[in-house]
Order: sequence, then C-alpha cells, then structure tokens
Amino acid sequence: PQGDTIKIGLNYELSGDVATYGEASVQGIELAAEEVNAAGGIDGKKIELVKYDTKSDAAEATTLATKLMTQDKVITVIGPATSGGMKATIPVAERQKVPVVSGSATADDVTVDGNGVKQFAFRTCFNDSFQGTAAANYAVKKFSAKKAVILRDSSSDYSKGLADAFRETFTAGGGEIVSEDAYAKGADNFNAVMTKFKGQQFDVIYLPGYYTEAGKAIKQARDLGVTQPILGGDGFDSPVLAEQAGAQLKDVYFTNHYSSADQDPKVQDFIKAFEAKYSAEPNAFNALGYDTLKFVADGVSRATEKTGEGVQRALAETKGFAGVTGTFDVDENHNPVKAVVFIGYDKDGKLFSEKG
Amino acid sequence: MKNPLVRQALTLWVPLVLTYVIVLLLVQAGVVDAYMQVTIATICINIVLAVSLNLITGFTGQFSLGHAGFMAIGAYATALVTMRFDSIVGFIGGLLLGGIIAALVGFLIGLPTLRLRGDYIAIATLGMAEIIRILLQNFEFTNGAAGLSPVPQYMDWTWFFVLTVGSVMLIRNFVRSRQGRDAIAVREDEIAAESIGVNTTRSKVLAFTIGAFFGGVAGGMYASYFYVIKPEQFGFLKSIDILVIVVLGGLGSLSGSVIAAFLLAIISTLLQPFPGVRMILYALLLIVIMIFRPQGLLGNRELSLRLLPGLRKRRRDDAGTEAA
Amino acid sequence: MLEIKDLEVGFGGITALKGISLSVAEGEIVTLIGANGAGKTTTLRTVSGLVRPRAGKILVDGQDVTRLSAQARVKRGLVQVPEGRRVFPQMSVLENLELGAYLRKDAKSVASDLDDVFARFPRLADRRKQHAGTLSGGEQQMLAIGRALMSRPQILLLDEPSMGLAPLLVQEIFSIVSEINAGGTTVLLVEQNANMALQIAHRGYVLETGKIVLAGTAAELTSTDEVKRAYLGG
Amino acid sequence: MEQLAQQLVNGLALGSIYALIALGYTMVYGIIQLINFAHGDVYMVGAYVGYFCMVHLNLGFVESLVIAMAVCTVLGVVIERVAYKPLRKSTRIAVLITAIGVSLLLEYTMMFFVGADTRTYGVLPPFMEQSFNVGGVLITMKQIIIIGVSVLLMVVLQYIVRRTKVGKAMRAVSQDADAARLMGISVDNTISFTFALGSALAGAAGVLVGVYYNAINPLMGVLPGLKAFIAAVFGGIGLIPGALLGGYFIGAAETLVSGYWSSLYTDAVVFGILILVLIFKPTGLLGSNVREKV
Amino acid sequence: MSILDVKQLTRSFGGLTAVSHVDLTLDQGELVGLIGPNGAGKTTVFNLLTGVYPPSSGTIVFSAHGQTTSIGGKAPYAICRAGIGRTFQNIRLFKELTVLENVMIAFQQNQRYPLPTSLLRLPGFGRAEDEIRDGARELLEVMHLGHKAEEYAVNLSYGEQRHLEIARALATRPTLLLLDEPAAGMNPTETANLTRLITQIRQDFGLTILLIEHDMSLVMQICERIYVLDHGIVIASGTPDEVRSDPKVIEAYLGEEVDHA
Ligand SMILES: Nc1ncnc2c1ncn2[C@@H]1O[C@H](COP(=O)(O)OP(=O)(O)OP(=O)(O)O)[C@@H](O)[C@H]1O
Ligand SMILES: Nc1ncnc2c1ncn2[C@@H]1O[C@H](COP(=O)(O)OP(=O)(O)OP(=O)(O)O)[C@@H](O)[C@H]1O
Ligand SMILES: [Mg+2]
Ligand SMILES: [Mg+2]
Repeated sequence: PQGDTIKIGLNYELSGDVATYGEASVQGIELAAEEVNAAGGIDGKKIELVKYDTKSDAAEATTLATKLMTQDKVITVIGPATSGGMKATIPVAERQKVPVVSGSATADDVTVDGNGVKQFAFRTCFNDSFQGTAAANYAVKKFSAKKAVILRDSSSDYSKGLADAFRETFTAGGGEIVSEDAYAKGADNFNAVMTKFKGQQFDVIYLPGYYTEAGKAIKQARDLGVTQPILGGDGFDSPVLAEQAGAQLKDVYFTNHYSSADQDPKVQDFIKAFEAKYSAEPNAFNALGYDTLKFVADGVSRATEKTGEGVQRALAETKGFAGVTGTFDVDENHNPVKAVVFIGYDKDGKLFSEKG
Repeated sequence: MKNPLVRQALTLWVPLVLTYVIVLLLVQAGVVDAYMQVTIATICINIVLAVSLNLITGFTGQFSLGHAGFMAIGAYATALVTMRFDSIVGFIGGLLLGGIIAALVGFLIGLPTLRLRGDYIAIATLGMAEIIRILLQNFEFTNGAAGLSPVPQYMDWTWFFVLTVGSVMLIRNFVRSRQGRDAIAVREDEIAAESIGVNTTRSKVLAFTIGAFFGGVAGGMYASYFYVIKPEQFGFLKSIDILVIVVLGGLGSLSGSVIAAFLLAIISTLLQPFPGVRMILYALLLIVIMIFRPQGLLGNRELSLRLLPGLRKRRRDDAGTEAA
Repeated sequence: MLEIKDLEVGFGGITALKGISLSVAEGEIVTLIGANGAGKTTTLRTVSGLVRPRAGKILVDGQDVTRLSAQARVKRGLVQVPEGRRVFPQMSVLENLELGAYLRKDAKSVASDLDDVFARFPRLADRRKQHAGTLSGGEQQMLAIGRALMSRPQILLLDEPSMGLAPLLVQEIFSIVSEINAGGTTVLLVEQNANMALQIAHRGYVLETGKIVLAGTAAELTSTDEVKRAYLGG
Repeated sequence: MEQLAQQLVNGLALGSIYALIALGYTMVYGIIQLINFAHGDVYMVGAYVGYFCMVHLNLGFVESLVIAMAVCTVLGVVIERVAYKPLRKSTRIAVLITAIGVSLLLEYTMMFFVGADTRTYGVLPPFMEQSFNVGGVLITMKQIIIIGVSVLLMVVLQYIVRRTKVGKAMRAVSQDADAARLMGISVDNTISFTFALGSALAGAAGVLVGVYYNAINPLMGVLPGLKAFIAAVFGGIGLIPGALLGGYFIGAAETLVSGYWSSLYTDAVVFGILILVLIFKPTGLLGSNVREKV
Repeated sequence: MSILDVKQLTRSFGGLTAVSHVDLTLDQGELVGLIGPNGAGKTTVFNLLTGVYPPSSGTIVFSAHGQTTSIGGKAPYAICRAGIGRTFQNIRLFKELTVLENVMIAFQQNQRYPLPTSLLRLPGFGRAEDEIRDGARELLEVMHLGHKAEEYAVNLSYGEQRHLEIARALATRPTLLLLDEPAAGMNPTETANLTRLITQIRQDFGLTILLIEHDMSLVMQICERIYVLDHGIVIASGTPDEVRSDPKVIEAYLGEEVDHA
C-alpha cells in the first residue's frame, strides 16, 4: 500500500458479548499509535488506524478482516481480542497475505495447529497452557497444595484452556482436583457454587476467568467464609478486580505479563500516559493492546518491503522486542517467548509481585 | 405473455440464470472482490434463515424465538462431518445431515410445545435454543466453548446460489400448496381451521419441521463458509437478528424476507465506518422503521412484476397453472 | 341536545360515513336503522370519540366536542353502550359498575346510584361478586347498560342492545330503555330489530351505505313502504 | 442441612431480584401484551443512576434508590410515549421489534458514554457490609435489604393494582381498552402509569443489584431481563403473584442446581423445567387453563 | 334412521354445569332447532359435538355413509372429516385471506395430495389445485358470493361474512351442518333471505341441519322439530307448535307475547 500514511486495521469486538475486551484493547492501541505518530511516525509516515466493530461475532470478524485487507488495503490487521474471532480471520490473512496480530488470543492453537504454523498469524500474549501450567506449579510450590477446586467460565475458551493446563500439571504432580464447576459469562451470583465448595476439603481454588466475574466470585467466596487461596490468570489484571472485591481481596494470586509495580520506566511511563489519556488505571488488555501496536509498528519499520508480506517476514524475525508486558522474541510457532510474573494480594490484601 | 410457462420462464428462470452467470463472471474478473463475496455469502445465509423462519412465524403464525438453535445444529453437524470426511461428498452429507437432525429436533420439540399459544411458544422455543447452545458448550465432541475450526470451506458462489434459490423455491412451493394453505389457516384462526378439518397440530409441526430443516441447512452453509463456529454465535441474539429480518421484510412475505436480508446487509456496510455509534444508529433505525412501517416492507404481500402501485388486491396465486 | 353535522369517516380506503347530519332533542329516543355495514356503529363510535372523523362536527348542547377525547366526552354526559356489550370480563359485576362511575368524585351519590342500578336490575345484585365474563349474554347486556347509567349520562348511545338476546330479554331490554328515557335521559338507539326500535322511538333515521336516506317520526317510518320492505321484513 | 438452608437463603435473595424485574414485565405485558425487551435495560440504567448518585454525588443508599426509581420512571414513560405509543394499532410483533430496538439503544448509548467496562459501587457504608450467622447459615445485610425492599415494593404494588382507582383503570384497560375509554378512563395515561410503575421497580432492582454484586455494566440487563421474562411466563404472564412465584422459583432452582449439581447446566435445567411446566400447564403455574370460548 | 345420537351429554366448567344430561337425536335430512335463553348451553352443545371441548360425561354417536363414529374425545378436525360441519356464533373467518381461499382451505381437506407433490410441483399438482379451486368457486356461487371471490374476507359486510361461513362449512362436505345463530345481527328482510337459502342448501346437499337461533320467525318457520334448553337441561322438545305453547318455554324463554312469529 502506497500513500503518505501507514494504514493498520483494527478489527475488534466493540459491541456485543465481549465488547469489554475489544474496547480495552483498542484503548491501548490508540494510545500507542498516538505515541508513535508523535515521535514522527514510521519512516516519516504517520500510522492511520482503520477501526471496525465485529459485534463479537466470528463471521463478522471474517467479513471485516476481508474488508480491511481488500478494500482499505491495510498493511496489517490487529485483533480481534478473542481466540475464536482471531481464528476466523486467519484464513483470510493467509489468502490475502496480510498479517493479523492479536494481543489477547491465547488459545494454544491460534498460531499453530495440526496443519503447521499459520504464517500470517501473530500474537503478543503467551498461550493458555503456559499460564495454566505456571499457576499449577505455583500452587504446589507456594501453598504445598494437594487438593484444588476449579471454577471456570464455561463460555470462554480461554478459561477452558487455562483450566485444562492447570488440571493436567496439577494432577501430574500428584495433586487432586476435588471439584470442578463453571459459570457462564456475565454471571453475577456465585453464592451457590461457593456454598458448595465450602462444604469440601481443598487447598486452593483455581479461577481462570476474567476480572468481571472473578471480582464478584472472590467477594462472595470471602463473604461466605471460604478462606482458601484463590489463583487466576491474566484475566484478573484490572483495577476493577480490586474495586469489586474491595476489602475481601485477600489471598488472591494470578499469573500476568507484567506488574504495574515494576519500576521499569517503560512500564511506569505507560501507566502514566494511560492514566493521562483515559483517567483510569490500565488493565491487561490495555497493556497488551499497547504492546501489540508497538510490535506491529516495529515490524513495519523493519520491513524492507512495505507490504503485508514484507511485514510478515519482519514480524516473524522479531528479536528482543521490549514491551510493557515483557521483552520477547517471536518463536518458530509465532508465539512470543515471555517470562511470567505472579501478582499477589497476600492475606492482608497487600500487593506484591514475583518473577516466575 | 399469455402462456404461463413462457411467462414463468421470463419472470423467473431467465433473471435467475442471468444473475448467477453475471455474478460468476464478475467474481472471476475480480470486479466482485473478496469483501463483496463475503457480503453476498452473508446475505444468502440470512435469506435462507429468514425465509425458513418466516414459514414458521409469518405463515403458520407460531412465534419462534429459537431459530438460532436449528442453525447451530446444522452448523455443528456440517462441521463435524466435513472435518472428518473432508470431501465434497462429506460436505453434502453434512449439510443434509444437519438439516435432517435440525428437522428431527424441530419435530420432537414441536410436537409438545406447539400446543402452546402465542408468547408461550416463543418462550418454549427460546428455551429449546438455549438448551441446545448450552449442550454444545459443554459437550466434549463439540469442543466446548472453543468451538470447531477450521471447518473445510466448500461453499462458493455456485453453492450459495443453488442452496439459496433452492430453499426459497421449495418454501415458496410449500406455502402455495394445500399444506401451505392449511398452515396459513392455522395462523388466521386455529379453532376455525380445526373445525373445517385442518389437522392443526400436524400443520404446525410440519411447518416447524420444514422451517427447522432449512434453518439447519443455513447453519451448514454458515459453518462451511466461515470455518469457525462457536456455541455463543448461536445465542438468543442470533434468533432475534433473524426475526428482525423477517419482520422487517413482512411476516408472510418471502420476497420481503429476501429484500430485508439485502437491506440489512447494506445498512450494516454503511454503518461499518462508525464503529463507536453503529449499534446506536442501528437501534434508532430499527425503531424508526417499525414506527413508520410496522407491517414490514411488503406486509404479507409478495413482490412481483404484476404488483403495480395502487393495485390493492393481492396478486392471485397462479399455482394451479404452474405444473412443471 | 346532540347534533351531528356533515360527518365523514373513513378507514384506510373505505369511506364508512359520507357526510351525515342528524340531531337528537332533549328527552327524545331517536333510532338509527340500516343494513349491516351501513355505518351505524361507526356513527356511534365517532360521536363517543373512539373514532376520529375526517370532516364534520359533533355538538353537545351547542358546544363543539369534535376535538375532545373520549373520556372528556364522558364528562360531558355522552355515554356509549358499545356493540357486543364489552364488559370487563375478569372483573366482578360490582367493579364493572364502579368503573362506570370512574370520573365521579361524589362517593355518596355514586353509592345511591349503585343502589338504583341494583334495584332496576335485581339479577345483577344477585351476582355482584361474579366475574362479568361468566354472565349470560342478557346479563352482560344489563350490566353494560347499568355501567353506563353509573356515569349519569345526559345522552345514552346504545348500539344493538338486543343483539343475540333471547326474545324474553329483548322485550325486557326495550322496556328498560323506555324507562330510562322516561327518567329524563336522551337516547340514540341503533338497532337491527327495527320493529321494536320504532315502537319505542320518537323519531328515526335510515342509514344506507354511509348516507342518511330517510328521516321522520317513528310512525312515519313504520308506514313507509321502502322501510317495510328493506328493514321490517314486510 | 445447613448447606441447604444456606442455598435457600441465596436463592431467595436472587429470586427477589428476578421477581422485581419480572413484575415490570408482567404489568406491561398485562396491559398491552408486549414483551418489553427494553425492561432489562431500564434496570441497567437504574443501576447506573444509583452508581452515579452513590459514587459521584456521595448520596446515601436510600436517596440513591429513590432517585434511580424516579429517573427510571421518567425513562419508562418516555420510552412508551416515543417508541410504543405510535404502534398502538400495529401487530404485537412489530412492537416487539421496536422494543428490541429500544433495548439496543439503551445499551449502546450507555456504553458510548460510560464504556463497556464494569463499574463498581465502591465502598459501601459499614452497616451494609454486616452479616449474621443464624445457626451456621450466613445471612448478609445486603441480602436482608434486597429481600426486604423487594417484598415491600411488591406489597405496595399489589395494593395499588387491587385497591386504588388507577389500579382498577389499569385492569380495565388491559381487558378492553375501548370500553375503558367509554368509562372516561384515559387509556394513554393509564398505560404510561403502568410503564412508570414497572420501570420504577426495575430501577430499584438495578440499585439493589449494584449494591449486592458491586458490579454493573451496560449489558447487565440482558440476562436478568431474559430470566425475569421467563419467571413471568413461568408464573403466568400478566399476573402479579405469578411474577413473584416465578421469580422465587427460578432463583431457587438456579441456586439448587448450581449448589447440588453443576453450574454448567443451571440455565439448561431452568429452561427444561420451564418447558415442562408449560407443556403440562400451558398458561403458566397460576394462569387459568381454559380454552378460548367460542 | 338417526344420524346423530346424543345420550346424557354433560359438560361443566369449574363449578358450572353448562350442559347437563342432554339427550338428543337427529334423523337423516331433518332440520331441527335448538333454542333457549342466553347462557342455556346451546353453543356449548355445538362445541361438544364438534370436539372443541371434550364432554365431561355422556356419549355422542354419529353415523354417516354407513359408518358409525363415537365423537366424544375426538379432535375437531377428525370430527369434521367424519361429516359434521359448523359455523360460529362469533364469526371466525380467515380474515386476511380471500373469500375463495377461505373456501378452498375447507375444500382441500377432501382433495389431498402428498407433500412431495407440493414441494417439487410434481405432475398432478396443477390438476389437483384446479379441482380445489373450481369446487370452491361452485360453492361460492351457491351462496351468492361468486362476485366476491377475490375480496378479502375482512372486507365483506357482516351478512356476507355469515354466508361465507356457511359456504366454508359446506365445503367440508358435511352430512350434518350445525349453524350457530346464522341470522344474528340481520334485519328482518335479510333474515328472510337467509331462511330461504338454508332450506335450499338442505335440499341441494342432502343435509341434516341443527340450528341455534334467537329469531323466532326463522325458527318457527323452517324447523321441523325444536329442542329447548335451559340451564343446560332440555326442558322441552317437539314441533314448533308444541314448543310455542309450552308454558315452561314461555316462562323461560319466549315471554308472554311473541309478536312476530
Ligand atoms: N375499524 C375499521 N376498520 C376498517 N373498516 C371499518 C372499521 N370499522 C368499520 N369499518 C367499515 O365501515 C363500514 C360501516 O361499518 P359499521 O360497523 O359502522 O356498520 P353497522 O351499520 O354498525 O353494521 P352492523 O349492523 O353489522 O353492526 C363497514 O364497511 C365496515 O367494514
Ligand atoms: N370455556 C368456558 N369457560 C367457562 N364457562 C363457559 C365456557 N363456555 C361456556 N361457558 C358457560 O357455559 C354457559 C353456557 O354457555 P353457552 O355459550 O353454551 O350459552 P348459549 O346457550 O350459547 O347462550 P347464548 O344464546 O347467549 O349464546 C354460560 O354460562 C357460559 O358462561
Ligand atoms: Mg354495528
Ligand atoms: Mg351461543
């Protein structure tokens, strides 16, 4: 694509079920794009974002990815936020030879499946089994957990992926899953299931879900007197979690890409810039969106040929990209190689973080 | 124009074949680009969905809020079969199987619930669709919330054309036949229909089953074209989307459903550049259209070359002279 | 008392009333007769405000009420007993009657009117707690009339009060209407049963496809050949 | 045993919320036979008004509740006048589609202004965070408030509909609008009043839920709206006691299925029961089961 | 030979017994009236005969074409196919359909062709449809509605709608026709025309007719026998003259002076 701007497509869930994730990702992306443009753009060309709403519908994601690539002629498409939406755009990307990049499509088989690596698909987040495994190991190491219960989000493949990996690792290490249950997205009431858990013997709760429900679940669990440690994934990373759970946010831990307490100037600058623009603390989707745009911009600037294929080659060769959510290389499966961070609120509700 | 066969050829077959050939050529010449192809695919799927729901709700008068359930069954059946037997035979088999299972479920659900009246059927069908979705979300073989992907893509313009036109024609033939008139009688007055010998339960179940079959076929078309299916795509809001097309086109008007499917695609395209407010605009449009055109675009009339403006009487059904 | 001037009413493409004029003087019973679909019901519904006219005027005591809502006309004493009785089926007889007095604030006189209605229709008194929907046709007709009386009408508009009633009740209903009229209420009566209607009415109009084709005293109309042939079965 | 009692308390609180929303559904349905899909969204707006009052204006719980009810009352009336009234003479399904339009409009207008993300009511006054241990069963102050306020509002409602003049007018309009006009009843005002009442209840439910779960978002009305509608149908739509019964039944059923089986199937079981009930009692539990008189 | 034999027919709604131990027989070709005060249970008898409600107790036996059917508990459509047609007190037409379609739907119940023929327009479809259409048209002519064939039912005048209901009932090819207040809402002149029409179709179609009516001029003129119902009980039966002078009937139903008999 020629012209005086570099067009990047945003194909996100801005309405419907998972609008929260799409909207948050776009906030991060738009902030990053502003920064890149303020710094002179890429080779003197400004980034121009072309943004569409998938309505949280996979077919619409396909339609819009096609539109972005064929009619708007963008050089790369960012989004959708969910794995299902992302998967729906990958065949289009392969056909049109334009890369698609997601900051939050975490399912294991997004970038690689039985048929090999999806050449034009990238992501900047680690995958589900990575987090689930890390959480299981943490549970064993930190709490000497032998028995765990799992409460997952039945409508989310992310949650299922984390739960599956956790279960596998935990039981392989001799642990036992004594009970497992699931809620549907948007659930408000966890009293029933927590009352049920309360009547059982276990050491930790694994709650791989998003903060929207997790905050309520944590609060209701603690209100009912369920005192075991609660573990989660990067879906917990939002100020809303603390707001919802309030004073009951105790003994809660989750795997994440970075810690907002990290004194690395990159992280602190990002948090400051985000708060300045949106007057709210960033969450994981914000940070990942931010990194994804920077990651794409980096690829575009390194690409010798400013085409989809050129960008694809550059992205695949990314080494040592330093983002807010960690410094990483892109591996042969187009996954970022990142370190995991554990964020915790201890028994008194004090925040801490440790490297995994 | 006197000979009905000639007239039918001129007004029906010639335009259809021309449409097919022209679009085919345009696709090959690259004038119809990939995006327009996706849009056409969406329109075709929506036409089949809307026309089949119209049979149930518009013609037979059974208010169904569960059409997405049938669509889901068709989509999953097609996906599972073609993922295992990745061939054209597998695809056709999957599509048929999807339709048949959907029809079977429609039949089994319809038998007891169609005794209900009005809004109670709406809620029962809604419940059925939700149960189907929840089961798909929790079964192992459907891969839970993650859904199935990639489904081999067999749908192309030819298939879309054949399946869409075929579905519309079959449903049109149905509503313009003895069985169809029985169904319409049920809609108009169930007690009167029974009193003149119409087996109303049979009529309702038949319409419901046929509608479910084509709902399933539409699901199969969807799965095979969009290669990713997840349970959440077939939720309550999808059923509502289909209902919106049907009502917008006019309950009891097949051509209305077809036109509305196009119209909604156009509206959707026009709104795409405004992601922040598109849903607000869409909602406003919906309200305004309903206030100014509550009976839908065509009411219960059919669009035809003979429907001249100002002509109040509906065009007579020429079914009797149409024997093939 | 009631005056209708050049009233025109249409529904979509149909013109139901093509400019009719008629008047009812205080204390009169005036009957409107005509074949099915002539526009009798439409006339009454327009007078009571349920239907908006395309053109024309409706005057009550010389005042124009054409633009008033139905409920405002009830306040002016213009009360209709609708075709097909239209009682509130899920409410008791008593509640139906109380609704008749919906706009009245004077609890005392309402209570005494209620007693009057029950005195006039003892059968309703027996069934005061029964749901109106389960009453027989004749009882419902009595209830509908009683309900209208509860609003102290100046002008009572009656639409086919004898429709579907047993012969015994038909006679009863007509004598009730005469009585009510004798008590000072002006009545505009629509009837298919033209024989009976003309027996109790002072004057009458004949409506044919939305137009008044004949008018006169009851006696004149009864002896007109056309009327005999078309409406009296003679 | 203790666990069962605990689950029943949980179910009662949940059921109260469904019942409050279901009442609005049922009243509107009763009077104009409309499944008012926007009702769940009025509840959402109520939750946001409460949020605004409590978090940004620092008002107390009761004041916020009253303000939210007032705002929702106005909103309900405006919706009815602008979107539904022009369709009085149209088919019911056309009004239904309009209602869906209004529902989307409320959701996305709200999202446009406040974003899609969850908001929280923040720190509540300490008295609301209390909880009581009654023989091993934990009852929170919030549960008591929810159940108490719901029951109170329902009693008030039942009084209005059964005993007052305007309540009688509501029933008259619902049974025969034209005949009601002939009694001097203003049908439009009565319908507006019904919407006002139903919306006020939805607004109250919104604030109660905001306090109870401490989380609100622009799409929060969709699911409870649907559940409340089911509750209303379950009990017999158009009937006030039916809405109550349905609300409590669904609350209890959900809680028990989650508590003793699996949350995975909660909704499926609820829908399954619903379908069964309808098959054997086609007009809901309290609905009268007669065939149309011909 | 009796074609309808009703024994001890009873139906209650909640506490109310609308029809109580009714015995009733109809002979082939008779024209019989069913009269009685409002709420006596006349329409309910029709609803029981046509399966709209199942009886609480009692038997209904219907014999036509050499076949004897027990009606109790059968679905309305099956009863119709056995040969009982009816009209409704509150007109129930298919309002949004044309006059012709109204009759065609009734007519086609005896002119059945299979689903594949409909869906695929197999040979035979056109002929079958033509037969249905022509048959329906003929009946419209009989009922003086031929010129309104393409009109929507809802646009017909009240009297025409009543005629159409009869045409539609005739199209089911009944042996027994039940008419529920066919003259309600008609003026005396219109009633007289209808009276002629009823006797004519009875003759032309070889019908047995049971008729509910409050218009005594019609009933007394054409009915050969009359049953009088009150509070669900048959209080009298016999020829018009017998019934007219029965003091019980006068007291419960007719009133003292029957002016236009
Ligand atoms: N709401 C309406 N919509 C359309 N047409 C109507 C409506 N109401 C009445 N009409 C038409 O207006 C004409 C007059 O009808 P109206 O009911 O006033 O007749 P009527 O004299 O009362 O007859 P009947 O003796 O049958 O009661 C008829 O052609 C009727 O079909
Ligand atoms: N579905 C029903 N539910 C309850 N009661 C009913 C039902 N159908 C009829 N009834 C009652 O049964 C009694 C007989 O009614 P029916 O309609 O048979 O009377 P009818 O003799 O036809 O009177 P009319 O001459 O007024 O039409 C009435 O009291 C009526 O209210
Ligand atoms: Mg009339
Ligand atoms: Mg009757």
